[in-house]
Amino acid sequence: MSLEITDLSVKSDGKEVVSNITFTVNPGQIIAILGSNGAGKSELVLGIAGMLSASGGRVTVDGTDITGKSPDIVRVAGVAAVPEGHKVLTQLTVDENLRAAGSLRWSDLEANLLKTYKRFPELAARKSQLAGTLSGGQQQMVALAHALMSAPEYLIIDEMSLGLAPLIVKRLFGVVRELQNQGVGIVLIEQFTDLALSVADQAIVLRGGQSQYIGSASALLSDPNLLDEAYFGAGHQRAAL
Amino acid sequence: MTRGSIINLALYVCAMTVIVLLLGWGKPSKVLGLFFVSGLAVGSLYALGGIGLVVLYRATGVLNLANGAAGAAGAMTAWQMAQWNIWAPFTWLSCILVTLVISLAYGRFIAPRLAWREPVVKAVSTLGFALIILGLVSFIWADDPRSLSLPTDKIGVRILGLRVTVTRLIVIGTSVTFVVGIWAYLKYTAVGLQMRSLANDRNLSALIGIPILRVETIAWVLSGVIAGFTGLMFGDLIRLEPTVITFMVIPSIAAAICGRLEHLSLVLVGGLSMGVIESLLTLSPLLKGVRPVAPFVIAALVLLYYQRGNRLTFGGGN
Amino acid sequence: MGVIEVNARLFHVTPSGVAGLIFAAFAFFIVPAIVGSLWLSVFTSTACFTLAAAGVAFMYARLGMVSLTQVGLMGVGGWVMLRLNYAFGLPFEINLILAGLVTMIFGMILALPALRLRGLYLALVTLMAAGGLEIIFATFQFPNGGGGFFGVATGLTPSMERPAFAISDAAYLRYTIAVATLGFLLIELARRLTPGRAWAMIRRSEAAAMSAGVNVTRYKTIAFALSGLLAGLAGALLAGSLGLLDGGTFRASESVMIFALAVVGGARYWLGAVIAAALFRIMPAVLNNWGVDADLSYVIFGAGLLHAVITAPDGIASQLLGKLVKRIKVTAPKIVATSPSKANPDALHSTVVVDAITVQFGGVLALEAISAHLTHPISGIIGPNGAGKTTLMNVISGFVKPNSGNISVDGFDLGPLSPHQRSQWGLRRSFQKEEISEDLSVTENVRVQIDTSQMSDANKQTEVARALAFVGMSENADVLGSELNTFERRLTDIAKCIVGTPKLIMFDEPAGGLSVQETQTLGDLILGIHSYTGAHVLLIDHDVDLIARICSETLVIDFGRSIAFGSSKDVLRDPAVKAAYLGTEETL
Amino acid sequence: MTKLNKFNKLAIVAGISFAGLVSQAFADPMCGMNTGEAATGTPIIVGGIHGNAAPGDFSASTDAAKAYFDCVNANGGINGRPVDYRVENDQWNPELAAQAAAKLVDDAGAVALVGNGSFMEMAVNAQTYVDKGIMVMASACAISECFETPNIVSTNQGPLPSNLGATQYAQEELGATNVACIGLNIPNNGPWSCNESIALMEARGGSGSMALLNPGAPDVNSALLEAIASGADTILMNLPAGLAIAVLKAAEEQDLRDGYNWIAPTPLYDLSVPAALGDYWDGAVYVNAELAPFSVNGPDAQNFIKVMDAYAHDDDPRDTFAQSGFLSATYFVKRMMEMDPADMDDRAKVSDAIRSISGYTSDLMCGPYYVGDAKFHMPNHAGYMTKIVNGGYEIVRECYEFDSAYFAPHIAIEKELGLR
Repeated sequence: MSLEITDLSVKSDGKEVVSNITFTVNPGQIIAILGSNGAGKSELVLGIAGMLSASGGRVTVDGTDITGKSPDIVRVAGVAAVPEGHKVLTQLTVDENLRAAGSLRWSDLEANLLKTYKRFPELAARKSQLAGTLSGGQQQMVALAHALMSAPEYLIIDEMSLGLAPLIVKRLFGVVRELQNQGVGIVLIEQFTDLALSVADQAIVLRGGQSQYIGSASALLSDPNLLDEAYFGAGHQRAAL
Repeated sequence: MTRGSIINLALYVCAMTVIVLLLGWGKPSKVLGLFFVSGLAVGSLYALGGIGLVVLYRATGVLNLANGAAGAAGAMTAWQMAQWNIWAPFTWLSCILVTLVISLAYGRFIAPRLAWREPVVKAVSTLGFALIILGLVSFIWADDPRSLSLPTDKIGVRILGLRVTVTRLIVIGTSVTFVVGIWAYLKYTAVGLQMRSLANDRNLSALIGIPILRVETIAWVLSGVIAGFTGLMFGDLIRLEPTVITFMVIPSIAAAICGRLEHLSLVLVGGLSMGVIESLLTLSPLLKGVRPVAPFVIAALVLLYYQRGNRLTFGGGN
Repeated sequence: MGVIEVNARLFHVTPSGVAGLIFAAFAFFIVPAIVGSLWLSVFTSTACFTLAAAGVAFMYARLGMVSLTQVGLMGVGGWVMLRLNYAFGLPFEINLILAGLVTMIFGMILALPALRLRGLYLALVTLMAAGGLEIIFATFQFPNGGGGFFGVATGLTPSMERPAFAISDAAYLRYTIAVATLGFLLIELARRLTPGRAWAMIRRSEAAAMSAGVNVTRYKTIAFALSGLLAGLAGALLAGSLGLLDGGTFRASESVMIFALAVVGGARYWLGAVIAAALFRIMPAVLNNWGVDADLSYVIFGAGLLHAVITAPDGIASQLLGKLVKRIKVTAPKIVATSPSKANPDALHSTVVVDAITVQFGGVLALEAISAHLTHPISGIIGPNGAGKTTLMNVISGFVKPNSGNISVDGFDLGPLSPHQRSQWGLRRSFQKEEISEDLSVTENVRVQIDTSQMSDANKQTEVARALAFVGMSENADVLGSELNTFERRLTDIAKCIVGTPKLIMFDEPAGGLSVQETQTLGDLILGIHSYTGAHVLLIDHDVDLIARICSETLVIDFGRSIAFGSSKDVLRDPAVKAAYLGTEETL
Repeated sequence: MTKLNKFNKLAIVAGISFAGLVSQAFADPMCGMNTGEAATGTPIIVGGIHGNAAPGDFSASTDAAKAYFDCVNANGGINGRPVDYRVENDQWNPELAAQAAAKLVDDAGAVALVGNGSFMEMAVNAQTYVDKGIMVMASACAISECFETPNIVSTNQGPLPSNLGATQYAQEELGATNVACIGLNIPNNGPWSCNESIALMEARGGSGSMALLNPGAPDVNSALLEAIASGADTILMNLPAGLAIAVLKAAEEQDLRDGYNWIAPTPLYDLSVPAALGDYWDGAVYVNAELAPFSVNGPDAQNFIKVMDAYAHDDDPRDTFAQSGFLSATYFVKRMMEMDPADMDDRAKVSDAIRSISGYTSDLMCGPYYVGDAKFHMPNHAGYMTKIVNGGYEIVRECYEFDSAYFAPHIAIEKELGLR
């Protein structure tokens, strides 16, 4: 019972941007994936979600192989990814956004809808508003709601806090905690390290598409040099291409 | 109904009246009526073609220049069936079926390989497909005068002194039905919702688990059916000649442009207006020679009107 | 030495260029000598279409603009050529040039919509033009020596005049190849000079281009004009080869086809155009020569087209000579900035007056009477998401017209200036997403900014070098934009902002997506900018610490309203600001 | 890619001929020397250009010419020399047309072109033929260049005479006073051929007008309405069969049959037309035929069928394009047989020989065939008038000469040649 990534490599237009990443997410566990800009974090997410094709390795959910499967299959298998930059279907209303996302679990759509609105009352209040007209924070909620509408067992969130006011970030991290307690396995991709590290059990640091550090989050948090080392390697030159 | 759309409507009404008055000035109203109705008849064909293009473009991002060619193949099949004295309804069905299969073949086997290219390349690639179909059709059916006729051609009613056959009424009726029906489909059904989200943001839709392949397949089928019906009507009302039907797609694009490749109702209005103006130009001794230019000029102007004001894009090409 | 610099850049011959010249030479000297009458005429029209294809190809590859009227424009050129030939006894060359120029004007007329349209819409409006031309040609036909304006006679028509030294078909083929080669050189020349740099920026982003002082309208028009000129020449040459043209050659579908083939051939390479023309003219001739049924050769042609589009996304040419293609490396002059500071004392006290700026989008009030006298050398603007910071920035740089209020610097009103004029006046800005052209080297990216200034070329070189030295990008001076990482792109962006003589520099979240260390370095850099340029610096960011560190005064915006303004220390201590910026329930 | 352009599918495309012909098609065909021995001498190179691509196939004429040449080669050739007949296809593409001519005239060095069928080739190449001094005995011509240039002579009539024939008949027999000519908006086709018919009506105290149709336009309705609005009592459909049918369908839609006379030149003489038109038009459409209709079943018509059956593919059409091509080939061979075999490789001598052709007759053609030195050639300007009756054509007027000022110079020449 876990989401297992083994030696995963991802190619994005020709060049390999993620190479041989291995880690495991267990239910109720939070893993933070850190790394400076262009380290390959987002590509890793898209690779797992089936948006980018894996050039090597495998991804399995509770034993079933989903490597290179199309995004909707991955979703159905129980893995949901939230892309970077609070992306929403701008020309659709909030309600339509959620229904569109929920349509792959047609049978319990209404149930999931209810749950999601309970979790985000702010959205319930704006059901018929065009998602494009929402504030950044609200859009990030819709983005999260997209994922929740498929009742995922594993959730991968890319740069949840990027460009959001601290209070909203706090609010969203609350939601993440809730989900964790309900036994959802969560992967947090973050740049602002301490935030992520404070909630994560495990941490991985990427540089140049390769993992520089795998281990306990607290260790990284306590020892900034260790983090620095992993982030930029020795002597901080031309990090991550 | 926002303020903008009211202004647009007003502008449209003014423009049309001015044009009609300019061209029809001093002509007996009977003649005017004749050309007006005959224009509507042609316009409805432009509109029908445009609707088929827009439905597909919205859902898949492919502007299918091969629609006409597929329709031509369908129409020729229908003719062949009729030659073999097969029960008429089956011949019509075969037309739609053949067109559907051709369009679906492209949608399933070729379009996916181009999914990541920009819209223009997707569009021009379909021309290659159109050539294949046209080539095969003209190879199978050597050039010969043919005609396709429906029982509804025989029945007709008089409108403003012009006799209009039921077939033409069917064309206009179907166009309207398509517009309303597809609007409702997109608004109220699950697949419709998925199509709209696809049209909104393809990648995000994929990520949030919308079964792209399935939704697109449905879109290709839908547009195939429309293209088949269009081909049948072109074959009956214009000419049963593959090349002519194939390249009807270009004025159809003009109609589609009037709807910003998005709003079916505007496509309908645009198509009809083009037909009317083109037909009324016959009354102008100066311009009647070049009256087929009308759709293109209108489309270009409409496009410019839509795009007025917006000047720049942040990041990226388009 | 600057001059030598330019020449090196200008006349450097790339390996692919060498291949091209060799090919041209072969086509010029060998081919006409060895082929028969049939292939002479095939190759001649191939050469014509190569020229036309080159036109669409460069517009697509360099500006990302699609024109589906190229063959239609050839028709225009051909029409004018025939018309002139039969009307007046002018020499061939004169007619050729006139035909080219008239078509060029047609191309510029086409550019009018292009200024506003892009992507598929642009393609479609050009397709409509092609459709229109098709009807016109079918209706009025091509002149064949008859009387009247249209000059169409029925019956026997006098033959078309050819240049005295190119009467024979072989000689005429050589003539055509020569003109076509000149056409290619013309494109390459334009690409390596100011237009080329401007086009690259436009392709990247029109907004960035404008704020880099590029007159987008002008350079788009130039592109259309150039491509129109080539089409015109091609059509005129075709007329000379056939003696009589027919509307059938210039259908809208042919225009679509030549574009499709240019993509298939490879729009970035000279060979692409040649391949396109070869597929367009030689292949059908070969099939016809083999007696393949005309209908079936359509099928073969269409299938080939589809296959190539799918299997060779960058075109066949890139597969053939992609490896050959190396971009020119010109070592930037290592110039030590003689006086690191050229700040002029009065600029030190320059004042930016934001006076009651109000902006309304539809019903939404984006900015509500924002006012501030920014007097400190480095001022900051902060506020939660959607507060209107970027909108204010767009107002200042001229992308958004305010419904009321105005902006002035030291009493000079910016209101009437367009974005690129503001940039030429000395307004510089960076974007949240760094806007660096992948196709240009770091040096060229910075150079675009001062291309329009009055400086001598040598000075421009020096200026660029100094700016790069200041941001520490000297060793990357010739690296392509596409090879830079985020931080290096940011630095290049900053170099663009400080090069030349800026008066007001605005940074929109420069630290966004940068690591702690990078943000640190960036901060120091920005602190140095004022003393380097003497320009007023305006900084927008979330990063409160960054703002606090380098901005001595700060304006706080929330929901389009200015809620605090003054020295950064006081402002950031203000409880109201804390509440707004750190967010309260309403902001969710 | 080809849309209707310069497309006037004139000649008398008639489908498969009927039983009457077939039954007599058993005796051996008559070709050239009739020796029954294959020719072994050095071949004479002869070319032919046809247009075959969507939307029109004009290859029937060269097919028939080829069949006849094969028959000749199998029967002693031309004084022992076989004909090496090379056919090119212009695909309605002006560039291919020019290339085809270059290939045949320059590269292959043909001494003459025979059986050409195209609505494109002649306009592009007329000047080339003059420059290269080669004669073209065309068979399926549609445009003015075919009839008003020095080096092309065509066996068929083209739209201008055929229109005149139809108009003249309508004026004399159907009481036409005002003819509206619906033609293609192409100077060397529609206006060129409509004008003479209008002139004829005016010469006879009537009147006429033109309603021009743009080849690219889908809509024939407005052209029809324009014709009606002109106050005409007779509609002349100077169009390719496909378009003419479209016009008639539009007229049927308006139920205009009984109010007007419906006349057409030869493009509508095509056995597949009556079926395409349906019962509504039965007995209401008059069509001019520029070669002998099939029911006129003379010896040449029968020999034509025999040659085709013996030497052509079964799927090559036996229509009047084919008859026209067959005629051109027979005339060419007949003239060559009178020449010194040694001169047959000399293009100039061959051209002179062809120019000297005069007074050849056939039961397929009303008038005599001749060439002459004039700058224009139109030997065939007499024909039959037919009427569409129960799925076929019925002759309503036998061979009659078309009366028009246009033919004055031609008649003068015929007098010179002693042909009248």
